[in-house]
Amino acid sequence: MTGFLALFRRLEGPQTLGRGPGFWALFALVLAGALAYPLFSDGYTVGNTVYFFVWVFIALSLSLIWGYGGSLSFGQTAFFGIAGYGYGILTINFGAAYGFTFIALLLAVAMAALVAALLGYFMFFGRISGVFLGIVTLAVTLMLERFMAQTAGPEWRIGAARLNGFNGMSAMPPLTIPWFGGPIPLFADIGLYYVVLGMLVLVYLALRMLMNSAFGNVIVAIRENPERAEMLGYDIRKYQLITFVIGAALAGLSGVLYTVWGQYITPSSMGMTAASLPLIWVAVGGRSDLTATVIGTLVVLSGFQALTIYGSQYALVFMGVLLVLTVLIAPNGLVLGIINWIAKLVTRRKQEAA
Amino acid sequence: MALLQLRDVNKHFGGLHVTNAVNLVLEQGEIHCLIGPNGAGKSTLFRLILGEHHPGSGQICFAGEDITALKSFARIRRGLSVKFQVPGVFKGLSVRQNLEIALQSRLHGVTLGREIDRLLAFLNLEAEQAQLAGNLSHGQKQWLEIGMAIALKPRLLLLDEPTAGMSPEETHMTGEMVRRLNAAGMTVLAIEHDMAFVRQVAQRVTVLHLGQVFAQGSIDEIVADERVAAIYLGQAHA
Amino acid sequence: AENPIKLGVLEDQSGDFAAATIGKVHAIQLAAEEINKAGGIMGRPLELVTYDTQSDNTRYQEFMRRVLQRDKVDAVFAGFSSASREAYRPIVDQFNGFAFYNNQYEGGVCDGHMVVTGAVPEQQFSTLIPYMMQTYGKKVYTLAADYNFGQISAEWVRKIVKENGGEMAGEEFIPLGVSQFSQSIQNIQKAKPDFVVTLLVGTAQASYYEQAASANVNLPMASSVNVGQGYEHKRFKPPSLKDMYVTTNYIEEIDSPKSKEFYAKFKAKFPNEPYVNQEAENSYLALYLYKQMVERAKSTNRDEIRKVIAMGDVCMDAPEGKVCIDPKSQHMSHTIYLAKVGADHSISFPKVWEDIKPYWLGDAGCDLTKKDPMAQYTPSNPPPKP
Amino acid sequence: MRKEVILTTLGLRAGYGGKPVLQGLEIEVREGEIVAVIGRNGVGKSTLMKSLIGLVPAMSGSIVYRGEAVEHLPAHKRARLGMGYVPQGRDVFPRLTVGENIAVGAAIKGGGIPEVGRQRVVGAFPILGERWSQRAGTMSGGQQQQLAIGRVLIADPHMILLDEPSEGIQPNIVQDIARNMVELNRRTGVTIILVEQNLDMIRAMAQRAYVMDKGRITASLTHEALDDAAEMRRHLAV
Amino acid sequence: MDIATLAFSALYQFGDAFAFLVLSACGLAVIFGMMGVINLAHGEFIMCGAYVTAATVHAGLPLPLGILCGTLASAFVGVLVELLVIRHLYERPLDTIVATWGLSLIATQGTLILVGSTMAGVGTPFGSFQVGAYSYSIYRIVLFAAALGVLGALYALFNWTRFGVLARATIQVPHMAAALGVDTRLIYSLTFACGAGLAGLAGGLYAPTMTLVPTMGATFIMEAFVTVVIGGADVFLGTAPAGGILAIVKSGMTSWQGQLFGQIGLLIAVIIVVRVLPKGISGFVLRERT
Ligand SMILES: Nc1ncnc2c1ncn2[C@@H]1O[C@H](COP(=O)(O)OP(=O)(O)OP(=O)(O)O)[C@@H](O)[C@H]1O
Ligand SMILES: Nc1ncnc2c1ncn2[C@@H]1O[C@H](COP(=O)(O)OP(=O)(O)OP(=O)(O)O)[C@@H](O)[C@H]1O
Ligand SMILES: [Mg+2]
Ligand SMILES: [Mg+2]
Repeated sequence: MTGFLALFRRLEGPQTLGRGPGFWALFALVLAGALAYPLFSDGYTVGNTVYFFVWVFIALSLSLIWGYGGSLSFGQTAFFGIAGYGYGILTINFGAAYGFTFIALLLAVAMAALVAALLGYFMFFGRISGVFLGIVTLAVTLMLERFMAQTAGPEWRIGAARLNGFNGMSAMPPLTIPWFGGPIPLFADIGLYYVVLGMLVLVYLALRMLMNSAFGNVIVAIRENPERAEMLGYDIRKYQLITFVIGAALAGLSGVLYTVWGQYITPSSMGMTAASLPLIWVAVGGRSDLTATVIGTLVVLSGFQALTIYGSQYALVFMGVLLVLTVLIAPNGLVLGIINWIAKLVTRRKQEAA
Repeated sequence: MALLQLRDVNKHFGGLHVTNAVNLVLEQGEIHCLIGPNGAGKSTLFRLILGEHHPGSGQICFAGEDITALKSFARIRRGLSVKFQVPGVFKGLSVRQNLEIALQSRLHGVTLGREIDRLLAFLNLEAEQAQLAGNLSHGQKQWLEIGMAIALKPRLLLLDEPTAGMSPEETHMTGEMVRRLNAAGMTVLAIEHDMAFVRQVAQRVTVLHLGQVFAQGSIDEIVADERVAAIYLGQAHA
Repeated sequence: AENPIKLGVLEDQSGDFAAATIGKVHAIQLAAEEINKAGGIMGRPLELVTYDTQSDNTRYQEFMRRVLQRDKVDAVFAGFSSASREAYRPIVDQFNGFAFYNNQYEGGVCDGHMVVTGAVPEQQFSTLIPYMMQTYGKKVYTLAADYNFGQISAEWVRKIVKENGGEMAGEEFIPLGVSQFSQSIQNIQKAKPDFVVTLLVGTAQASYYEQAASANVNLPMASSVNVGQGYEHKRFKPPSLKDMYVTTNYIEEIDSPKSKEFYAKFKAKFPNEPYVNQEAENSYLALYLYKQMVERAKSTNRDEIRKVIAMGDVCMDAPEGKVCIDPKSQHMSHTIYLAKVGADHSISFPKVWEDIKPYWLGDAGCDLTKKDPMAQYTPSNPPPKP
Repeated sequence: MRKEVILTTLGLRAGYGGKPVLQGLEIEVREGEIVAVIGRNGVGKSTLMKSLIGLVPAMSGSIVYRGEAVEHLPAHKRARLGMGYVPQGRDVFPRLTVGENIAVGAAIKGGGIPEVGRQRVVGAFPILGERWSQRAGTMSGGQQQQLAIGRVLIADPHMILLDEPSEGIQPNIVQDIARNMVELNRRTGVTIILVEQNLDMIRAMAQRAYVMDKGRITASLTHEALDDAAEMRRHLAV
Repeated sequence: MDIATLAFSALYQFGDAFAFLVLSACGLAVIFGMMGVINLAHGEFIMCGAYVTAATVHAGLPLPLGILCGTLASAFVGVLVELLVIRHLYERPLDTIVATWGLSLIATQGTLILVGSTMAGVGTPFGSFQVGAYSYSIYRIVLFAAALGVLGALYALFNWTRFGVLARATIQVPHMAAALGVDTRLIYSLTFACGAGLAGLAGGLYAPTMTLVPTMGATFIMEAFVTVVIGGADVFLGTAPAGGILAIVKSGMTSWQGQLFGQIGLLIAVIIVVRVLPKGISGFVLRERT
C-alpha cells in the first residue's frame, strides 16, 4: 500500500513541470474536456485529432531519449516503421479475429523494442555517444528506408503480406475489439479516439513516474555528465540502453497507431524528413519536459496543418520563419518559454503585492 | 590489512610514460596524501584506480580483489568514491538533485531527504540548494563535489585537490572533515598541493615524481627531505 | 444559384515533385473556369477545394480525409507519385469517395473508387519498344528508378523485348534521389546496347542525361517518363537529350489544332507556366470527362456515375485526340505520340498511334463492372483468376 | 610620488540573469600596483574579475580604465586596451596545442608569437616549452594553470587580472610565479589585480588588498595588515 | 579488357565518388566541425551556389567566373544567416537543428516561389576522352582536382594561418577567446561564411552536371553528413580520410552490386567506422598523435 502511494508521489518532482493541486485540477479539466469533446464535434475533427495524438508518442520517445537522456536519436522513425510494418505483416497474415489486432499491436511494439535492444547494445556498450549516436541511428533509418523502397517485386513478401516497395503497404485491418455478434472495428473516429487518448494518458503518467523516480534521476545525470554518473556507481550503459528501448517502444506504438489510422505504411515514413520532424516538434515544445513535449507537438502539428490549409504556397515559408523565430525567442522551447514567462509574471506580481 | 594495492602499474600516452612501475599500498583506515610536481601523474593514478584509464601493465587490488579489469561503476560499487580535480557536478541540475543522485542508491524516501538536508548544511550550501549546480562559484562547486563523493559512504575516498580555491579557513575545515570521516572508518587518499592541509591530515605521504614513487614517509620526513624540497616544495617549506 | 459541385484538388505545389505537378493544378483551374463560364455542370457551378500536399504522403492522408469528411466534395483529383496514391486510396475506399488519378504510372490499380486518366505501361511500351528495336537494334539496356514504377516498367520492357525477339544487354535500378551516374554510364558502355531505356524518375535522377552526354555515351534513348513529364529537353542544355524517344499522350509541342488551342488557352491564363506536360493535359481532360459522366448520370453519386462508365462509351475529344474510359479497369485509352528529341532539343513526331487501350488489367481479370477488389496488381502479382 | 589611477569602478553592479552579484562595488587601482582581492567562497570575486574584463556585463555603474569608460566595451576590445585575464579554472583551449594556445594569446599583437616573448614564457614555465605541441586538454591541472598564465604574459598586457593563479600549482612553482610576477611588475610596471586564497602568495606579491563580502568591498588592507594573521582570519572567517 | 583500362576505370570511379563526398562535405565540415553547428540548410547553400552559377552563366559570364559568383553569393548569404540567426545560438548548438531546418524550408520554398520550379542547366564543358573501350567526361577529372584543391586550401587556412587557430579557439572556449582579444563575432561570421561559401562552391561545381531545382540540395545531404560526422572535427585529418574510405566503399560496392548497394554499403561503412572509432576518424588520429 505504501509502495503504491510512493508510486503516485512520483507523479511530480523536479524532472517534470507541474505540481500541486492546481496543476492536477487543470489536468483533470483538460482530460474531461478531451473526453467530452468528440460528443460536440464532427467525424473529421475527431479523426484528425487522433492523427495528432498518434504522433505524440514518438515525440515523447524523443523527449525521453534526447531531452532527458541527452542522446540525439535520428532513429525513432526506424522503430516507427518497423512496428508499423510489423503490425501490417502480422494482421494481413493472421487476420483480425478475436481481438488479434491488439496482440499484433503489442507484438509489433515488442519487435521495435527488440531491434532497439540490439542496436542500443551495439551503440551504448560500444561507447558511442553524442552526434555519433545521431549519425548511426540516422544511417540505420536511411538504410531501412532504402531497403524497403526497393521491395516492390513479388519476391518481397512475408506470408500473405507484400512489402510493396516505395508505394507502401496497405489494406491491413484496423484495430478491432472482439464483441458478441462480430468484432467492432476502430476506424479513425470516436472509437479509436478514446483508445488512443487512453493510451496517451497512461503513457504520459507512466513517463512522469519514471522520470521522477531514481531511474529518471540517473538518466538526467547521464545527460549532464556521464563520467560523473558512472563515478557514482551507475552502469550508465545499462540505463542508456533501457531508456533507448523504452523510447523505441513508444516510437513503435506511434508507428502501429499511424498504420492503423490510415491503414497504410510507407518507407518514406523512415526517410530523412520523417526522421527530422519529431526533432522539430520536440525542440519547439521544449524537449526537456514531458508536458511541454505533448503540448508542443500538438501545437506544432496543428499549426503546420492549419498553415498548409490556409497558407497556400507560402505555408512552408511561414513554417520556416516560425521555427526560426521560436528558437530565437524561446530558447527552452515555446511551451517551456511561455510557462517560464508566466511563472516570472506571477512572482513579480507577488513581489509587487508584498 | 592493505585496502588498496597497486603493483607495478604502468601507463603510457603515446610516447609519454606517465606512471612508471608504481607500487603503492594503502592500509585500511589511514589517511594517505599523494603529493608531487605538476604533471607527476597523480591525477592519472587516480584515473587508473577508478578504471577510467586502463594500465598498460600492472595490477590494482582493492580489498583483496583484483579490480584491474573491472569497469568504473563496478569499482565504485565495491566501495570507492572520488572528488575530481576539476569539479564534475551535474551542471544543469539543482544542487539538491546533485546530492540526491549521489545518495539514492543507498537511501530512500524520508531518510533520503533528511540526509540531503544534513549534507547541505554541512557543505554550507543550504541557501543554494535550489540553484543549478552550474551557477555555483568555483569554490562552491568544489564543496558540492566533495559532498557527492562522501555521500556514497565509500570505504576508500579519493580526493584530488579538495582544497583548491578554498580559503585557509575552509581548508582547515575540510581537513577536520576528512579526519572525522577517517575516525568513522573511512580510508582516504588525497592529492594536495597545500602543505598546511597535508600536515593537518596525513598519516603517511607519498611523493610521486615523473610517474614514479619518489619518496614515502611521514609528513615530517618528507618535508625534511632535501630532494623533495628541490623538486617540489621549494625553500619556504624546507 | 444552384449549389455548387465541389471538387477536391490534392496536388504537390511544393517539395520534390512540384516541378511536374504545379501544371496539373493549373490545368484543373483552367478547365473549371471554362466549364463554369459555360454554365457549369447541369447548371451547378464547380467549386475547387485545393490543398497543397507538399510532396508528402502524410499530407495526402490528412487532406483526403479533410476533403471527404469535412468539405464533403463530390470527387477528388489527387496525386502525383504512386506512393501518394496508395497513401490516400485506403481513405477514399473507407469513406466511399470518388477519386481521379491523373497521372501516368506503373498500372494495375483495380479500384472502383478510382478513375485513372494517365497512361500505363502497356500503352507506352507496346508502342515504343518495338519501334526502337526496329530502328536501332535488338540489344536493350534498361536504366530504371528502383521502386514500384521503375521495377514494373522494366518488367514490361523485358517482356516486350523478349516478345519481339530482342535481348536485354543489362538492367540497372537506381535508388530515388541519386544524382551521380558515372558508374552506370560505364556499365552501359560495357554492355554495348543498341539503345537505352531510361525510366528515371524525379529531378535528381534526371541528372543522368547531362552526365551521360558529357561522357559522350552517344546512344539512342527511349523513355516513358522523361520529356513528357519533366520536360528535360527544356531544362538541359542541348545536345544532352539528343536521340531521346518518348511515348507520351501529350506534350505542348504536339501540332494538332486541338492541341494548339489548348496550349494557347493555357498560356493565356498561366503565361509563366514553364511547360504544359502530359499530366496537365490528363488533369484537364479529366474534368471534362467528369462533367460528361455527371451529366449523363444526372447525379454526382459515384454508383450512378459508374453505371455510365460501365456502358463503355465515355469518350471525348481531348487535346491529344480521342480518349475513352475502359469500363473494366476505369483506365483510359490514349493517343500515343512518339516524340523524338533532336540535337538542338527540338521535338519531332516520327509516329502517332491512335486509340491505344489500357488492355492489361482487363485481360488479367480485373472487371470493375462485376467486382471491386480495391487493389493494385502487377504482372507478377495478377488478380486471382475467377 | 603617487602614480596615476589606472582603474576605477564606481557603483558597479553586475551579475547573472538579472540578479546582481556585485552590489555597487567600488575599487581604485593605481598604475603599477599589485592589489589583492580576498574574500570567502561565493562572495563575487570571480564575478568582479569577469565584469572588469567584460565577460559579465555591468548592469549599472562605471568602469574607467586609463581614463576611458570601458563598461560598454566588449571583452575583446578591453583586451586590446591592454587587459590580460587569467580565469579561475584555467579555461585553456583543450583541443589546441600548447603552442596554439599561446598563439591565441599573442594574436592581439598581430603576427605570430614573438621569439622574445616565447623565450620569456618558456623561461618562466619550462614545461610549456617541453610540451609545445601537446594538446592542452591533456595537460595536468597545474600545467594548464601555467599555460593560462603564460598565454596572457605573451601579449605584454598593461594590467593583469589573476583569478586564483596558484590553484593546483605545486608549491615551489607558486613561489616562482609570485617572484616572477613581482619582478615583472618592477621591470615593466604592469598593474596586477590578484584574487587569491593562498596567503603566502598574497604576502609575497600584493602591496595592499581589498576584502570583499556579498558583492561589496568591506575593507581595504595595507601591506602590514596582510602580515597580521589574526586580522586576516577575521576577514576570511566563515 | 586490359588491366590498365580496368585500373583506370576503377580509379576514375573512385575519384568521382571522392570528389562528390568531399565537395559536399567540406562546407558542412567547417560549420559543424569548427562551430558545432548542425547546419540542416547546408543543401540550400549548395542550391544557392548552383542557382547563382547558372544564372550568371546564362547572363553571359564564363563558367569559372559563374562558379566564383555562386561561391561568393553563398558566402554572403552565410554572413547574413550567421548575423541574424546562428549568432544567437552558439550556446545551444542543438537548437541550430531547428533553426537551420526552418531556414531550409524558407530557402527551398522561397526559391520555388521566386525563381520557379526549375532552372535551365548550363551544360558541362570540356567534352570527353577515351580510355580503352570507355569514354569519360573530362569535367569529372576537374571535379576531382577541385576536391583535392579545396582540401589543401582548407588545411592551409586552418593550420597555417592565424585565422585558423583563432577560429578553433573561439569555438572551443568563446568567452576566453574574447577575453584574450579575439573578436569572436567576426570570427564566427567569417567561419560560417567560409562554410557557406564552400557549400556554394560545391553547388557551382556540380551545377553543370545536375538538374537545377529548389530541392536539389537534398541529394548532397546524406553523403555530406555521413562524411563529416565520421570524419570528425578536423577538416583535413577527418574529411579527407573519411572521403577516401567512403569513396572506396561506395564506388566498390556500386560497381559490384549497383547503386543501392553502393548506398547501403556507405551506411554500413559509417556504422562500422563509428563502432571501431567512437570518436570518428579525426578523434582517433588526434588521440594517437598526443
Ligand atoms: N590523455 C593524455 N594524453 C597525453 N598526455 C597526458 C594525457 N593525460 C595526461 N597526460 C600527461 O600525463 C602527465 C600526468 O598528468 P596528471 O594529470 O596525472 O598530473 P598530476 O600529477 O595530476 O599534475 P597536477 O598536479 O598538475 O594536477 C602530464 O604530463 C600530462 O601532460
Ligand atoms: N554563471 C552563473 N550564473 C548564476 N549565478 C552565478 C554564476 N556564476 C556565479 N554565480 C553566483 O554568483 C555568486 C558569486 O560567484 P563568484 O564566482 O564570483 O564567487 P567567488 O567569490 O569567485 O567564489 P570562489 O572563491 O568560490 O571562486 C555565487 O553565489 C554564485 O552562485
Ligand atoms: Mg592533477
Ligand atoms: Mg572565484
